[in-house]
This record gives sequence, C-alpha cells and structure tokens, in this order.
Amino acid sequence: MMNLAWVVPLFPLCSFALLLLFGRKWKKASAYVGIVATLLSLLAALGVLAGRLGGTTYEANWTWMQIGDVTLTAGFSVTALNAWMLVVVAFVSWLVHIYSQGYMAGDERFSTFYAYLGLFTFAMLGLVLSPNLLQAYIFWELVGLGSFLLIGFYFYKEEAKAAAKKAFIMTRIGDVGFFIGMLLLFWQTKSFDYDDIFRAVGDGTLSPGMTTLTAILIFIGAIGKSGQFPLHTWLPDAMEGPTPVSALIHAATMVAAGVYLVAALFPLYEASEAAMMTVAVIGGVTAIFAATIGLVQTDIKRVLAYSTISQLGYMMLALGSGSYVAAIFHLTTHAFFKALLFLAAGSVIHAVHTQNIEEMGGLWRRLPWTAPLFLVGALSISGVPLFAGFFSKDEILAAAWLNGSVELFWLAVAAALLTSFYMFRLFFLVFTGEARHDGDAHEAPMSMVGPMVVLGVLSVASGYIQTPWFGSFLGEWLTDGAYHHEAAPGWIAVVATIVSLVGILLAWLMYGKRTVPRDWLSARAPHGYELLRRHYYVDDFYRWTVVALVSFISRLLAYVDRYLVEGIVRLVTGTVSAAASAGSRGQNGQAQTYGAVTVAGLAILVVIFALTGGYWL
Amino acid sequence: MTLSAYLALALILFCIGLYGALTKRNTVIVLICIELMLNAVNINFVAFAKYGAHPGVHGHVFALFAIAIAAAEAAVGLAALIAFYRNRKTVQVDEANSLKH
Amino acid sequence: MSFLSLLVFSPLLGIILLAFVRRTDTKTIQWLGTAATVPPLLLALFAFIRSGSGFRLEQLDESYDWVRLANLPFFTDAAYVIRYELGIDGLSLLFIVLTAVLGTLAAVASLLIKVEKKGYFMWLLALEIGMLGVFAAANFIWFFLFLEVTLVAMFLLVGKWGGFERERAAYGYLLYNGLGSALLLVVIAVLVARTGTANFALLHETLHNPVAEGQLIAPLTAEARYWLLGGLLLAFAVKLPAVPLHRWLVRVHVEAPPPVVMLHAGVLLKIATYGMIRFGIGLFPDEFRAFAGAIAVLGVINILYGALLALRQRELKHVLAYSSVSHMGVVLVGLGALNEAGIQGAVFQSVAHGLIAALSFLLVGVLANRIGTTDIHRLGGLAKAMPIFSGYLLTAALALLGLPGLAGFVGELTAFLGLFETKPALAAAGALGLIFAAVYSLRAILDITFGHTRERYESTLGLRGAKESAASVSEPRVIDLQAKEAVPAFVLVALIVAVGVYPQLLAEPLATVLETMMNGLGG
Amino acid sequence: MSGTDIAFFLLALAAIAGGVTMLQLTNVVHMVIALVMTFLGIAGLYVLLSAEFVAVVQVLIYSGAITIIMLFAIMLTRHHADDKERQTTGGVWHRAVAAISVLAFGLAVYFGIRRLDFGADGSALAADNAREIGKWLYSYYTIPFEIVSVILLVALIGAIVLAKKDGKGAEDK
Repeated sequence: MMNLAWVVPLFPLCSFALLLLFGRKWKKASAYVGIVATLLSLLAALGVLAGRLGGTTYEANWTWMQIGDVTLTAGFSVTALNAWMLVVVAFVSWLVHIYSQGYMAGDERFSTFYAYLGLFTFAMLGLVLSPNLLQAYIFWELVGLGSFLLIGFYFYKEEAKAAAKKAFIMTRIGDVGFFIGMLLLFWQTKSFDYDDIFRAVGDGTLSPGMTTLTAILIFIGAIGKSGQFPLHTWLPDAMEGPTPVSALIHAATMVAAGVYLVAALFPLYEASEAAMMTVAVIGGVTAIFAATIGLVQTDIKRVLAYSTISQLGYMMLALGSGSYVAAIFHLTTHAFFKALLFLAAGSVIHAVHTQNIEEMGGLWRRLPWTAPLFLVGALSISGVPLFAGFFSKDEILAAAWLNGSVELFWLAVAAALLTSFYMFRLFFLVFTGEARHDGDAHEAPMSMVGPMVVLGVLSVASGYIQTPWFGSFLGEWLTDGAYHHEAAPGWIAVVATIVSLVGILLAWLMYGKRTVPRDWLSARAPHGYELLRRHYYVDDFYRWTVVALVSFISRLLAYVDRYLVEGIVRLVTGTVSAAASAGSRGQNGQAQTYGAVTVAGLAILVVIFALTGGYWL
Repeated sequence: MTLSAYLALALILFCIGLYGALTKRNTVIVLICIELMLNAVNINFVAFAKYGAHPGVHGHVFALFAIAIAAAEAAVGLAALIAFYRNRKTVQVDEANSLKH
Repeated sequence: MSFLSLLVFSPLLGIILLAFVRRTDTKTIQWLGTAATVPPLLLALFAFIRSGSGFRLEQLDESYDWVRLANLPFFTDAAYVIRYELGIDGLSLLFIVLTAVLGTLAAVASLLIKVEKKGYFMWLLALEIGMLGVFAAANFIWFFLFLEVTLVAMFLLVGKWGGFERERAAYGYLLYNGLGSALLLVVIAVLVARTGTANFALLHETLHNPVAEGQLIAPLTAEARYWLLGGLLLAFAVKLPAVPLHRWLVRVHVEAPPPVVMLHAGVLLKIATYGMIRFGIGLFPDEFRAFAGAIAVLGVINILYGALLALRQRELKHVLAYSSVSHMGVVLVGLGALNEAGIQGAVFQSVAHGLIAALSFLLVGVLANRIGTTDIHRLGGLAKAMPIFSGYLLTAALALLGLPGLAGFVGELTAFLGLFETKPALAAAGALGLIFAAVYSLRAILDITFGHTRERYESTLGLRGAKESAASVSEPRVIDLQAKEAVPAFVLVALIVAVGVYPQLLAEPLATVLETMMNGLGG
Repeated sequence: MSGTDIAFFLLALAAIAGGVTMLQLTNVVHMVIALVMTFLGIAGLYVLLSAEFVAVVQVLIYSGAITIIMLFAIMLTRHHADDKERQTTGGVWHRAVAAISVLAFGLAVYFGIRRLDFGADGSALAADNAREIGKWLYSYYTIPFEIVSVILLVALIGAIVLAKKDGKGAEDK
C-alpha cells in the first residue's frame, strides 16, 4: 500500500481540475466531487498508515531535473510522521468538505470554493509526502496559494483582498528565509533529501555554524507559515476567508505546516543548540504574546485566530525543548479541537450573521448541538483533565521543564491560564446571558453538525493515544519504538489543572456571573488595554518602518529612474544630436575646412599607425 | 647622398604645399601649392628610380606622366578659376561656399 | 536537405502571399498571417521531438559560400569567404521552439490589431524570420544580419502600430539597440579580421586552441580579448536590458501593440541571454570569469531595482515592464554564477519569462481592448464581470512572482541555486527580490480583479453596455475572454505549468551544450 | 663632404626657401616668382639624381608653361595686393588644426623614412637615360602614354569650355 502513497494527494488534485473545468455546470454537485475525492484520499491515507504499521519507511524518487551531473529528484516517502500527518490532514479536510456543503450553500461560486479546497488539500498532502526539502518548498508555497485563494474568496470585499495579499506576502517573507536556507544547505550537502542532510549533520560535513544558520533560516519559513511572532499578523486577518477555510487551513493543517517542517528536519535542529533555543524562545514568546491579545478581541474568529497562534507557539516551544513527540501530539489534538471550535464558531456565525461577540449571547438554548460541542472544544483547549488538550499540553509543559528552561516553563503556564480565560470569556459571552441580537438563530443543518460531532468525539478521544496512564502509543509510533517517556514531576499536571480551572473561574466571575465588572482591566490599565486591543501595534510598527522604508526606497528609485536614468537617455540622445549638429555645422561649404579635417584624420591614423605598428590592442 | 635625404626634402616640400593649400585664401596660390605637392611626389619618384630597391628609369617615366597630368590639372584648374571669377567677381577660396548645409 | 533554411524562411511565403491580398480584407490577412507562422512551429517542434529521441542536431548544419572576397593563397580559404551557415544545438533549439510558439500565439493575438493589418502582418512575419534566424545562425555575420532584421521590423512595428507616444518609443528603441548593434558589429569585425572566420565553431576552435593561435591572421592579445568580451557584454546588456540601460524597454513595453510585446518580451530580450552564453561564455570563457562577479552584482541590482520600481507604477504595462527588468536580472544572476546550475538557470529563466511575459501581454491586450485602460487605479473588481479573464490574469501574476509548479520558479530556483554555490551572500540579497515580486504582482493584479468595482470603471462599463444594447441588457456587461483569445492563453498556461512541473523537458536538450561549456570553463 | 652633397644642400635650400618665401609673401606675382625658384631647385636635384631628361621637362613645363598660365590667370582676375586683406582663410583654429595636422603627418612620415636606405648606389642608371625613357615610353608604356594624351586633349577642351563666357552658349541654343 505504501508504494501507492502518491495517489493520496492525487484525488484532491483531480477534484480541483474537474471542478475548475466543469464546476460551473455541476453547481451543487461540485460538493460531492470534493467530498468523494477527499474520502478516497482519506481511505488511501489510512491504507498507507496501515501499511506503515506493518512495515518500515518507504521512499521512491524520480528524476525531476538534471543540472550537469547533479540530479534533483521528486518522489514521496512514507515515514511514521508522514503517515500520521496524512491521516490527520485528509480526515480534517474531509470533514471540512462535508461541513462546507451546508455552510457555503447558496454561494455563487460554490464550485470554485470546492475547487480551491481540493487544490489546498492536494498541496497539503503533497507537502506531507515530500521526501526532500525542494519538494517540500514547492508544496509549501502551493499550500500558501490555496490559503491565499481561499482568504480572498470573497474577492469583492476590500478587506478580503487586503487580507489575502497580506497573507501571501507575509508568508513569502518567511518563505524566502526557507529558500535561502534550503539552497545554502544544498551546496553543503549536495542534496535536498532529508536523509542526506541528516547524514551530513551526523558525520560533521555540515559545520556547526552552517547548521545553526540554515536551521534558523528554515525556521523563518516556519515562522511565516505558522504565524509565529513576528510574522504572525497575517493570520488574524486571514479570518476574512470563509469559516470552514479558517478551520481547515488556518487552524488544523496549513499553519501546522511550520511545526511539521521543523519536526521533519528535527535532526538538523537537534544538532544546533542555538537553533533549538531560538525555536523554543520564539514559541514561548508567541504563546504568551498571542494569548494576551486574545483576551480583548471581540471578533469570535479573531479570538480563535490568536488562540491558534498561541497554540502553535506551544508546539514550537515543545520542539525547541526537544520534545518532538509532544509537538506532534499537540498538533494532532489541536487540529481536532481547533477545527471543532472554528466549525462551531462558523455554525454560530451562520446562525446570527455576525462575528462580533458583543452582539451574541444566550445561544445555549438556540443551538443545542453547537453550544455543547463548543464547550467540549473550549474545555479541551483549556487543558481541563480528561480532555485531549490536557494531555498534550501537559506533555509540552513537562518537556519545557525537563529541558531546564524554567522561564519558558512559567511562560507557558501563564499562557495556559490566559488560554482558559479567554476561551471561556468567549464561551460565556456567546452562549450565556441574554441575547443581544435580533432575529432567529437556528441550529445548522446536519451536514454541518455531523462533522462537528465527530470532531467533538476526537477532541476528547485523541488525548488517549499518548497518556501517562495507558501508554505512549503515539510516541512509540513516531520513534519506531525507541521512545522512552521521561517521567515529569507529578506536580506539573496539578499546576496545569489548577491554572486552567482558575482561568475558567475568572472568566465565569467576569462574564458568567458578573461579580467582577467587565471593565475591571480596561479601567485599571487603559494603556495596557489599548495596547492589547491594537495587537501591540505590531501592524502599525510594520506600517511605519518596513512598509515606509520600502516605499521610500521605491519612491527614491522612481526619481532616480525618472531623472538620473532618463538623464542618461537624454545624454545619449543629446550627444548624438549634438554630434549631428556639430557635423552639420562642419558642412560650411569651405573646401579648405574639409581638406583640413581630412588631413587631420589622416594624420591621426598615420600617427596611430606609427606608434602601434599597425595593431591596436 | 642617401635616399632618406631626398625623401625628407620631398616631405618638407609636400608639407609646405599641403599647409598652403589648406590655408591660403587666394585660389591661384592654392593651385600653386598643389603643384608644389605634386613636385614633391615627383622628387620621390626620381629618387627611388636611383636609390630604390629596383633602380631603373621607370621612376622617371612615372614622373613624366605626373608632370603631364599636373599640367592638365593646372590648365583645368585655372579655367575653372576664371569661370568662378566671372560669376562671383572674386578669387577667394572661402567665398566659394554655396555647397553647404 | 535544407531543413533549417526552410524553418527560418518559411514565413517569407506568408509575406509574399500577403502582398497579393487586398488590404481591406482583414479576415484573409489574419488567417494567412497566422497560417504563415505555423510551418516554423511544426518544423521546430519536429526538431525538438526528434532531438529528444537521440537525433543529432549537427546533421542539420548548412553551409554555402555566400560572398567570396578574393582568391589568394595566403591564410586559410575561410578568410576570403563569407559563408551562409545555419546550425543549431540544444541551446538554440530551445529558443527556436520558444520563438515559433510565441510567433504563432502572437499572430493569433493580433486579432486585436485593426489598423493597416496587411503591413502589420508582413512586418510581424519579418520579425519572426529575424528572430528564428538569430538563433539558427551558425556564423557571426548572419547572426548580425538577422539581428538587424529584427531591429528594423521591431522599429516599424512599434513606430507605426504603437500607442500615443509610439514614435518616441520607437526611436528610443532604435537608438539604444542601434548603438548596441554598432558595438556588436565592431566586435564582430575585429574577431573576423583577426581570426579569418565568422563561424562559431571555427572561432571557438581558433580562440581556444593554442596551436591554432599561430594561424590567426593577426595576434589577439589577452587584453584585446577582454575588450572584445566587454564590448559584447555591453552590447547584449543593452538588449537584455541591464540597469541603467532599461528605459527603452519600459517605453516599448508601454507603447508597442501587445502582440508585438509578446514577441519582444518573449523572444527579443532573450537574444541577449543567448548571445551572452554563446559568445560570452562560449568564446571567451576565461575572460568571462573576470566579469562574472560584476555580472552577478548587476543581476542583483536589476532584480531589486526592477522590483522596487514595479511596486510604484500605476500602469499595468509599466509594472510588467519593470518586472521584465527584474526577471532579466535573474538571468544575469545565473550567468554571473558561472556554473552549470547558473547557466541552466539563465536559460530556464529566459524561456520561462518568455512564456510568462507573453501570457501577461496577451491579457493586457485583451484588457486594453475591453476596458480601454490598463491603469491600475482606475480598475477594480474585474473578477465579477470577467471571471475567466481574471483567472488567467491571476495565473499570470502567480507565474510572475515565481510560484512553484509554474515555469518562473524553475528559472529562479536554478539560477539562484547556481549563485548560492559561488556567492551566497549576494544571492541572499537577490532572493529578497522574491518578496518584492510577490508584492508588486499581487498589488497590481489584485487591484484590478479584486475589491470593489471602481467608479470610473463602472462608468466605462455603463457606457459600453449602453452602446451595445441599451434595451436588452439591463446590467452593464463586459465581454469575458472569448474562445479565440482563450486558446493562446490556455496554451501558454499549459506550457508554463508543463515547464514548472517537469523542467527536465528543457534540461535534456541543454545537457550536451552545458557540458561543452563547462569544459571550456575548465570544469 | 663631397661636391654632390654641397650641390644637394644648396639646391634643397633653394627649393625650401622658395616654398617658405611663397607662403610669406603677399603679392601674388611675387609668390609665383618664388615658386619658380623652387621649381628650378627641383630641376637641379633631378640632375643630381641623374635624371637629366626629367630635369629638362621640369624646367620646360613648370618653370615655363605652368608659371606662365598662372601669371595669365592672375592678370585676368582682379588682384589688389592689399596688405589689409587677409591672406589666409578661416580663423586661428582652422590654421592651428591645419598646421598641427601637417606637422604630425610630417613627423610621422619622417620617422618612417629616416633610416630608409635600400643600399642602391644608382650606378645602374645609364648615362643615356633619355633614350632609355623613350624606349620604355613607346613600348611598355604605350597605352598609358596614349591615355595621357587623351587626358591632355580633354583638359584642353575642358579648359576652353570652362573659360568661355557662359552667355554665348546659352544664346546659341
């Protein structure tokens, strides 16, 4: 089955091509094409996973391009990580395909939406299957394309246009880091293949300095894609896209690609302490940074977006702390509960036609399916015991502690507190209290509820694949049985539990029971509040520095082009026409002048001849 | 007496003629200067006839031809001068400038 | 068999036949003009496919005496004869195929030309002959002759069928390229005078073989070689164009009729790449090494300069013009790397940019035809009225910014791969251009297709709608891409994707040429 | 220093002096007279070069015929040898360019001919070279000789046509 792994991304690609060509005719039926294609992908992915369970890593390569005697290959490989990710991606994608049928119903460009989803799924699966950096880069950019197209799906909205552009450009900035790192690595190791790179790292072909440099450059790519600080600003804006897209791309899969990339290149990072430290610090800082912003947002999707950034920071922290398994574990559980939260949020938006949480409230009764499912997701992300998020977050905290970086550990704990607080702030504001909106709110159709239920189950169940109680299935799977669980101090789990419960309690006091006034924070620290509300002015900072600088240089060059370079043109034309008019003035009818000039020319030639012996140069 | 002395003399005369032809205002003098240049060339012919790589009278024959042509040139040149004078009432070279841009 | 002559001169038949068509009969002219570009296309594709299956391209060489200057016993006989010589290798074949494909597509796209169609097509075909000849020539003198044919044809096409400032653009073009050609002529003259031959292979032999050095008509000192190479590079830098010699390009891009720009940006600029590789690296490999650093720096400057200026332009054609400058910088970067990857990258980038620029200008032509403006600030929300067109335009933008899976990426990747081996820091600076490329192409294209429909543009739409049929069409409508225009666009997109997905398609014919060149460079 | 050398120097001096004087004089008639001196000097040099026949022809044609028609031309046209009138054309620049060019040319050629010597002593030239010239002229050089005669005829007719008054020709037609 593993030798057929290449068919997994092929189905969504077919779906994309078919829908692009015939989607306009098929209209509603387009959804079934997409759903069937992703279902086939999912089945194939499960087959690959089953195959990998019984076998070992499989890799196949073909010539992609030859440069002299260097051959660049394209192919696919099935490793434990790949096979696992294939299933996760295909599964979430399939659920989102189903969900969108209800959510996007009635949209003019329904089939285009499914075509783009197909393209994205293809690219994401391709990225996961890549056996070398170059191919990974290719699909890496293609997932960016899918994300770009879907963010800009409502192309007639100026905000969507700006968000799409921003998403592409911000991730491009990261991608260039990836690009540079990749090419540098190529000339060090003469190959793009992961295995060759790891071998070079292992036998010391790669100098320590180069290892750190390339690892950090490639990590810049991951920062861009995974919305890590300081390239995170596109992700909240990306919420302009349709909500299922936010669930699939900007929560479950694409943004996790950065984590996946670092995980896939883990041996490279492990070889460099500085690189590991960078990853951990960026992850930790992002986790707390995004969580604080999440506290004050009023747009339901933006809160979830900042929460995504924060959770991705967790994963990076786990990687930087050397716990590859914890990162992938959290990636998996996060994919499920965050997809659930987004889909539930979509359901809410579908019901009340607004994204502002101030205009919601009291939806618990109206949305009998969505509300409990949202609660499950919120509990899971907050790390309440017995839910999936608890186990994975616990792993990360343990990893950070065991890695010895105490500061990062407490940072992560603080972020956990904030997470549970803002998630439940969201929950209480949306589902409890009195309704602050007009009109009816109906529960979504079954096509939307169904996937949410499945995700709800997984948001709980997926935690049990890696627990201190029942065994580390995931860890052993990912490390081919070589996993040994380092015992973390028992108090970490206790601290994590307490922290999440305290967060929930605080939220309940402020937004549920309202014993603490809501403007408690904003009244006491108005500047701090404003700082958070404006996302730490990062966007403004970029606008006033980078954007202004580029635009200044660009303007400067425009002047240079218009006056200096154009001046050269003028000089050339001026010289030619001046020479022409000088020559024309020379035509004065005086035979003796002509004679003098002729003799002068002759004299010059004769002198040159006499001086050089006839050969100039 | 060596060959180069004759050649140098011819060169000097040629240069005098050339300078005169380029700068003198009177057409008659210009023509005279051209004659001088032709004479300088003739000296070369005759000098080479005696001291050249292949001595012989061929140089003399050439000099004679050149003299014949120079005579014809002088005749035509002066006729043209007279025609010009009749039209413009002048013999100054720099006033013969109707062929200009 | 005179396969190559047939390939190069077959459009001549079209010119002759066109002469007998009435000038008002535009339908026949269009049909005939397009048909005349098909034979070279078929022949080029035939050669391309045959070469893939092991056919040796040297068998196609042609050589006849053209002008015999004298018949003297000194030196070699070649010194007194100018021969008519055609011959191709993998490198020229790629460019010939590109020319033939774009020639046909440009002819199809010339539907939009309304004025003086007969003369237009005659010159377009002449341009194609010139371009094919440039790549098929095996001899410096014929190379130059064909180059001048393109110069004259292009001058007339711009000057007569261009936009408002067409004459200025045409004279700018003529001036720059004329000076470039003059420089080239000097170099050719010196080379031919010193070596006694104009044939590329013989020149190569004579210049490289120390024994043959003695057979030179006159000595060619090391210093002289540097000067000759410098002259060559400068001449081709004008044609590329390299900053700061690019202004003519901007004008021509803006003023020339879009189908002509398809050929100009698509093929004519690539003559510079071809020339730099064939003559620069081919004839003076050792001297080229000394210039490599400067070329790479110039390449990076080109990339960043073009990209930063493209950021600011209001006019879509200007954006594309500066993007051409930027993309040609990648070619220089590849050449400056002076290794296999770099040279291959330069060729790839040339072919890729040829296809992408052709696609962009095809669409620009349609846009100008439908809306009457290509001013970014006056356009917006076009995706609503012209979804298919917008899709193609978006594809063009993505190809421009080097999205993997499309041709542009392959060129940039390979060229940068080359430079990263030799000058990593410089290459990293150049890679920043990738960011700017994304910014300028997305800015331009999204402003046109996404967002609100702008007021000015709405009024244009309203006017058009009213003109067409005020009664029957209630809402103003613009005609989307029609089949006749969609076919060339689709072909181009297909080619761009094909090259992007499977670049080995281009790499295969290049392999032997590159090997020879790397041998010349001393490994 | 032999007698030939002294003769050469004197004759060369006469020729150059004639040329330089011609450039310096203002009166046209005087200039022509100065030129006669040069022509005679050159004729003398021809004798030194054992080209007696050429020397005679030189005296006959240059010092005789050409000088005479020059004088005729001068007399037929108006020449007030006025000192105030400029003798040279153009400005200083024109003269400077001419002088520098001529000087550069002269120097360059001088460096070329400075050491030129074929080692021939000229003894091969027979004393009766007039006969020799005649033989060559009427055998080997017949065709050029005839062509020269045609040229002279053409020049003669041309000179007549040019010097004839325009008006008459026009009236005749």
